[in-house]
Amino acid sequence: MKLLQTEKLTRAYGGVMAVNEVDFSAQEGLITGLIGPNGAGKTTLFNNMTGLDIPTEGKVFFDEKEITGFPSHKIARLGIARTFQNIRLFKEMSVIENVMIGRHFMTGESPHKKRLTNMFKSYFFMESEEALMLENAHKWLNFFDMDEFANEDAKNLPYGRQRELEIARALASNPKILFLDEPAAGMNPQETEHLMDTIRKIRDTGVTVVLIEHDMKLVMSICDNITVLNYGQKIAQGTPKEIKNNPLVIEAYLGKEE
Amino acid sequence: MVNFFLLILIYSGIYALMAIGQNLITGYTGMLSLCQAGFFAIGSYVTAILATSLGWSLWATLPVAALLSAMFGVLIGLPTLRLKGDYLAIATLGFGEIVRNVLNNWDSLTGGPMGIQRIPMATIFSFTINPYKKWAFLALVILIVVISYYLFERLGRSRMGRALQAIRDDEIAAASMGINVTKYKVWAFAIGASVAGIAGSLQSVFSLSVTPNSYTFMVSIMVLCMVVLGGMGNFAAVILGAFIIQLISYFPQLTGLSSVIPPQFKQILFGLILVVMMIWRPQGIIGVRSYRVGQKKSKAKGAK
Amino acid sequence: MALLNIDNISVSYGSIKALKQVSMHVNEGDIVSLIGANGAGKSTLLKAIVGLEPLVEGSITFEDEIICCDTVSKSVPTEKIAKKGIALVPEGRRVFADMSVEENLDMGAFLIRDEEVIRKKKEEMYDFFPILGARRKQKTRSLSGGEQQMMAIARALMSSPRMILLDEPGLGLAPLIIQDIFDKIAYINKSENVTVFLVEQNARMALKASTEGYVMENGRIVLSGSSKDLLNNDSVQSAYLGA
Amino acid sequence: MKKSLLTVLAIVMIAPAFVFAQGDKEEAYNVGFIGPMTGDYANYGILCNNSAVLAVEKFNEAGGINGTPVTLITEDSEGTIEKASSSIEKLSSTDNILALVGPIFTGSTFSVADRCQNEGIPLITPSATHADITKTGDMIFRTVVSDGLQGEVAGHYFYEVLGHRKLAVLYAKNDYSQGLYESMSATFESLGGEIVAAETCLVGDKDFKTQLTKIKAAQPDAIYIPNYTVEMAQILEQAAQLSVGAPFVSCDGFSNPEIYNLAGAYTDGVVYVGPAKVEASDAFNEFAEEYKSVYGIEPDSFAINAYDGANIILNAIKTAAADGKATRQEVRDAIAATKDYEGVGGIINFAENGDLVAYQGVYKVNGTTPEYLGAFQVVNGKLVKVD
Amino acid sequence: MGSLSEFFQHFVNGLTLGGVYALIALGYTMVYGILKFINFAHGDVLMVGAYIGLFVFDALRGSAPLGAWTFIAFFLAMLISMVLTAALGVVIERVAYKPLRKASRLAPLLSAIGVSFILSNSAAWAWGTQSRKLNYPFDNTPFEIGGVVITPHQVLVLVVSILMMVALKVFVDRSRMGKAMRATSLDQDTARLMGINVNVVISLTFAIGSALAAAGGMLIALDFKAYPTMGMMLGLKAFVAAVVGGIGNIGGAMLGGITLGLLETFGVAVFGIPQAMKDTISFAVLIIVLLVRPQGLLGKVVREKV
Repeated sequence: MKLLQTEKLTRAYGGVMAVNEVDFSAQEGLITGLIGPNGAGKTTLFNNMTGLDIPTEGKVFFDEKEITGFPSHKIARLGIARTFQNIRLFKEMSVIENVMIGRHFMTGESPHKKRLTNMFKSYFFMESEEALMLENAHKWLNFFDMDEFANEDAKNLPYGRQRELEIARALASNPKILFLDEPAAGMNPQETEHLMDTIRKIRDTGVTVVLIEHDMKLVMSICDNITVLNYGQKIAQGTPKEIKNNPLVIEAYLGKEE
Repeated sequence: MVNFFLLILIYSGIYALMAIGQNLITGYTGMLSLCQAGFFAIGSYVTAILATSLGWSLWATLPVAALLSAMFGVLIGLPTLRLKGDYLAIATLGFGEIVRNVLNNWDSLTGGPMGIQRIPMATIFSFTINPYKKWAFLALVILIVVISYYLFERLGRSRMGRALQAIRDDEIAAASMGINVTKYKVWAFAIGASVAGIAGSLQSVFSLSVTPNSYTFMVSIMVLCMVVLGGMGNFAAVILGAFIIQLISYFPQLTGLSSVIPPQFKQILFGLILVVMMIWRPQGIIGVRSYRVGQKKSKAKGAK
Repeated sequence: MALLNIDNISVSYGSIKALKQVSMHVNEGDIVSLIGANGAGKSTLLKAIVGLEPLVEGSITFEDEIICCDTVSKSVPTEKIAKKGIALVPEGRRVFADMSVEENLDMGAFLIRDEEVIRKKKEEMYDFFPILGARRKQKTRSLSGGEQQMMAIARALMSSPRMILLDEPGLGLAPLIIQDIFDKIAYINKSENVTVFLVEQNARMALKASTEGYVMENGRIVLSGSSKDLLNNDSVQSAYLGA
Repeated sequence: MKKSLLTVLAIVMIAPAFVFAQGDKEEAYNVGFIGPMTGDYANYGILCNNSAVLAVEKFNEAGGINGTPVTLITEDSEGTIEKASSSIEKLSSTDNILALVGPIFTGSTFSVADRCQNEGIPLITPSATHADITKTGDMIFRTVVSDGLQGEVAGHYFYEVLGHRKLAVLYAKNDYSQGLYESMSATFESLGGEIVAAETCLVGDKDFKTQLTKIKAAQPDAIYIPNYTVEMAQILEQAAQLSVGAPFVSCDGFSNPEIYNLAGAYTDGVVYVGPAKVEASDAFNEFAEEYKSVYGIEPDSFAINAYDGANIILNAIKTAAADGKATRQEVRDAIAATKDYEGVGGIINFAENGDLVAYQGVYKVNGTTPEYLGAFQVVNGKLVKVD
Repeated sequence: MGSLSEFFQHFVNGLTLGGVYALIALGYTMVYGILKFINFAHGDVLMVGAYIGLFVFDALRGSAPLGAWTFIAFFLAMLISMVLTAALGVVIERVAYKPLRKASRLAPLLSAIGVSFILSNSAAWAWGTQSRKLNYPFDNTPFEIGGVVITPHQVLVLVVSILMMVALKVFVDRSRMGKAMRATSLDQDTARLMGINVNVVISLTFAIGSALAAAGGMLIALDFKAYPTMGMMLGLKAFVAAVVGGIGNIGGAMLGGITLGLLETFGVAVFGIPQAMKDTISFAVLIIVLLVRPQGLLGKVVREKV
């Protein structure tokens, strides 16, 4: 089943078509890769699916409901979580707080009931809810084997750990689908290897994964499905094997044979 | 002598309330607002007007002052919140000046430049909290500061506080985590404004008269200095900041040198402190304290 | 004789060590490439060479003169390093977007006082990169990525540097354009005798273009040697070429 | 971290230590002064403070109180209620003052007066003109006439003597200026005159061209400017620049000789209502000369009032201390008992409520010299020339 | 509103008031353009410039009657004041702002507020709080055109502010150092890579901004007098003008100043808003502009990249 799909999604900046009539889809329970040379429009497509940007034309569907133009906090609440190319952590906050934020919208009597009482609600009333949040946060930190850093400031973590924390934060919101924007960027081969295992593990918990990545080794070995963009257009879609042998893809990456 | 020191404490308390609100807006949410003076003025005038013309008691006017200030907080907040940094600062500064301008010109309601005099004193049951007898009034101020501190500290630790900090650190990431950024920013503004309104009410029943020129944007800047001096994002530090700034501003009187020191020296000193602090310790005297939660909670608490 | 000598340098961002005791050298007239994954510390190294990142240890010498070391007072400020003849084409091109192509080139020649020389130099650049000549009055903002990259290189060449540092010139560009840029780099190296130090993620392309190569991983130099050897080195292949 | 905490602690500890080390001195005769010494209104506070300082110095030179000098303690109100009330707090509790000169502005005077009444400190303000100030209680006096009195005479004089029927007003949105405007216009309109334009400004404004252009278009017989020295100088100059033909009439603020430095020949022809003057007395000349030689500037009418106010207080303390010890109540009674005091600004008597009993003087400026046209009083709704 | 001549009179008044705002706004815009921070002390630097000019002019002029010499003396005084004030500006930058270049945006703003305090109160302490008159060095008798009264001073203010704007524009667009300034404002690190000494460029920016302030301060003091707090409100208004016009944009500062001057004047003259509320007009305009067109009338949009 297609958990998420776009229909002729177009995003233009001035006259430049960053994304041009792209039909993208992600199958439930699988890992979908989104690849293409730099500047192909991958991140723009991500932003348009997660509400950070609004498409000029076209539609986005999630779980068969249209979500085009939804603000990003609403999209997040539907069960769509993401990470960013240039890590966006809450730097001044502790690691565990970062993960707890991921669960933010699932707590409180939000979104519509007794907002005011919630805000000043005594610590004691919140204790049980806090405890649940904490438990959940620790669970995800343990998942990444980084519980020991729980009380570090996020900005003090090593680079690789920051990437992992960002994923942990996204997972804390219990998403149905997870968007990863270049999760392996800046990692060494061992770390990348480890990350591949992690992503598989995430899929095995039932979360659909969509990722942008330059590391072909990673993409080819863990993705079930790959979509290739070039100059804002979809040029190919298929299994890793099909993609590897697609002449259009080879041309996009290596240039035309002379 | 003791009385004068008590007076400084009372003003420290009143300003600490404003600083607490500013801290929520600036320290927690990262919005550089410069209109606490405006909310302070609104609170003062609400109490002054309701008490003199309708005979309401302080306790009846307090919630109105807090609510009305909060309403204005939302009013200024909603349209300006998408402004960033310096732009927000100027827009809010402008709002503060507009409030003062309106108070100065709406003669039929505010008494115009004459202000409102002879505001009735606050009472608890039948006991009058006479601002001339400082202890009682100080107790009242401390009570309100302590309650506010408690509530804000809780607020800071609650999910809302966490959401605000997340917005401060990275708005886009916060939105992607399902946080309704606009809603929280407006709430922060409203709540931050409401304590300033309460501070205004107290100021009214303490000085027993109000005039528009007590609410210049210098007040907003003083409040901001308190937050910066103490340490942004830390409510206790901010209260200390309020106390220190008040000590500085009453330094000549405190040391009994007010006839010796040219009056401008205090202001020059104030300016120097700002410059030196920014260069030497921009994070404030105490600095930011981020909360530690989880297994090391008790330990972290003990260490502070 | 090494033109640029990097001796045991380290750079930190707060508690994170971005470079760990890196040593390397660049000989006059060579094209040297530095390859490695995103975040390995390649850009940091280039920034350190031009004095934009302070060193916590070690030193960098250019023509036997110390230009950077662990004490700020003994290090040469960036603008003076530029004067010594090192030009950096920064990552992401960093063009002055609100200025025209011509003004950008003027900035590249900031240190040259002679108007006539500047004019000649600009003509030279317009000949070399005809597309820039055609767009000389346009705001750089409106140029495409490839054109901006050419402009950034041209801007660096305006000061007639002894050595040019290129930080990922291929970033975000279509393969054909990258090839074009690499050809130009090789030409500059030959015809103008400009030493080139090239940082690239695209390992194959960089190694093919260069004579010497270094491989960086997590802030350390893990391999070095002639480009040819590196190209055939198994571990390089597996880690960086995805083969 | 530790170091900075220590610093903070040090500040917190030392500051109060200073306070307590001060202690209360035995048998000190302290007089307080409150006025804006910094900020936008500083000039008005400083001019008056100069007078008070001068008065105390001369008094001490003359022997003080049985050889003990009187100390004047000046506090800065910064023009705000908050600082004014903390100033009175400090003067009252720390310095244990016997009496207070000031504050300068109506707003802060209200709040300080409440406090003085409560503590039993006699207060003489040289410049707060709001009619209700002396209603605070029996401790409150002033050596300036209330708005009501001045505005009443002004209204009558403009209508009856000058024969104006259509007046334009340009006043500042502040207590003093607006108070004068309101009382003058009430009288003027009750006599049948018409206010054809009432324009406002703020103290500190420098550009009045918009208001003057509007006023010019309203074609008034004269323009009333109950305003402050600098603002009035500015108005006169810009009126000339805009070729506004109508003559100007003004208030006691015009008695500050500084206006002639700032506005020069533009002051020619202005008629203003100010404090009545006994023949330019020797005392006045002596004071004005001394003031100028010490401070380099000339005193304005408020500074004159402040000088007289300070002297009345000093004399009252002397009277009260005749038995060896002076209390605030004794000083208050001695002030209230002041009769026909010959001040530099004229004869001073206090009414039952503490208001100054005075006639209003009317002046006309010829070139840059004010000519005294005589003293006036309104009796039963009729303007009467005194003397 | 009555006659046509009254309308034009208001127009001329608004235009010159706008010219005054524009004069100050130029300095704000220059500093903001390069360092992206509000130099709160700019108005106070202007005040110091006005005082220096006043003292020098009085000394040079002595008791000479109005004539060619007074005119020359005035511009000599202006020159001296500009040089001294430029030096002051450079010193302020070095001491109070330079150490904060890498700090959060709040830090330099507060430091600038501190400097503003120090300058205005030091001036009050040293020179007294009373307003001082800077005498006209020329005959300021107004003349009339079609019922509209104009003074030579008004003409001077407008002419000088336009001249300054044009000179500044030409300098920034054409000269070597001007281009270096723009390069520095766009990207400091890259500017350094070009061999531009960023510190020198920033010092120069402050020097020019302060010199302009000194000249503006003297022209303003001719009409408005010199006093220690003159920089405060004028500075704020000028800043509003700079933002309305599009901060960082030289032409925008001019446009913003004139717009604000005209709006304030006509708001009072046509819509009957009391003059005491005119600050409300400015700040309301500010808020509206920030909401509708945050980059200002002539500014450019900058989009945050995700």
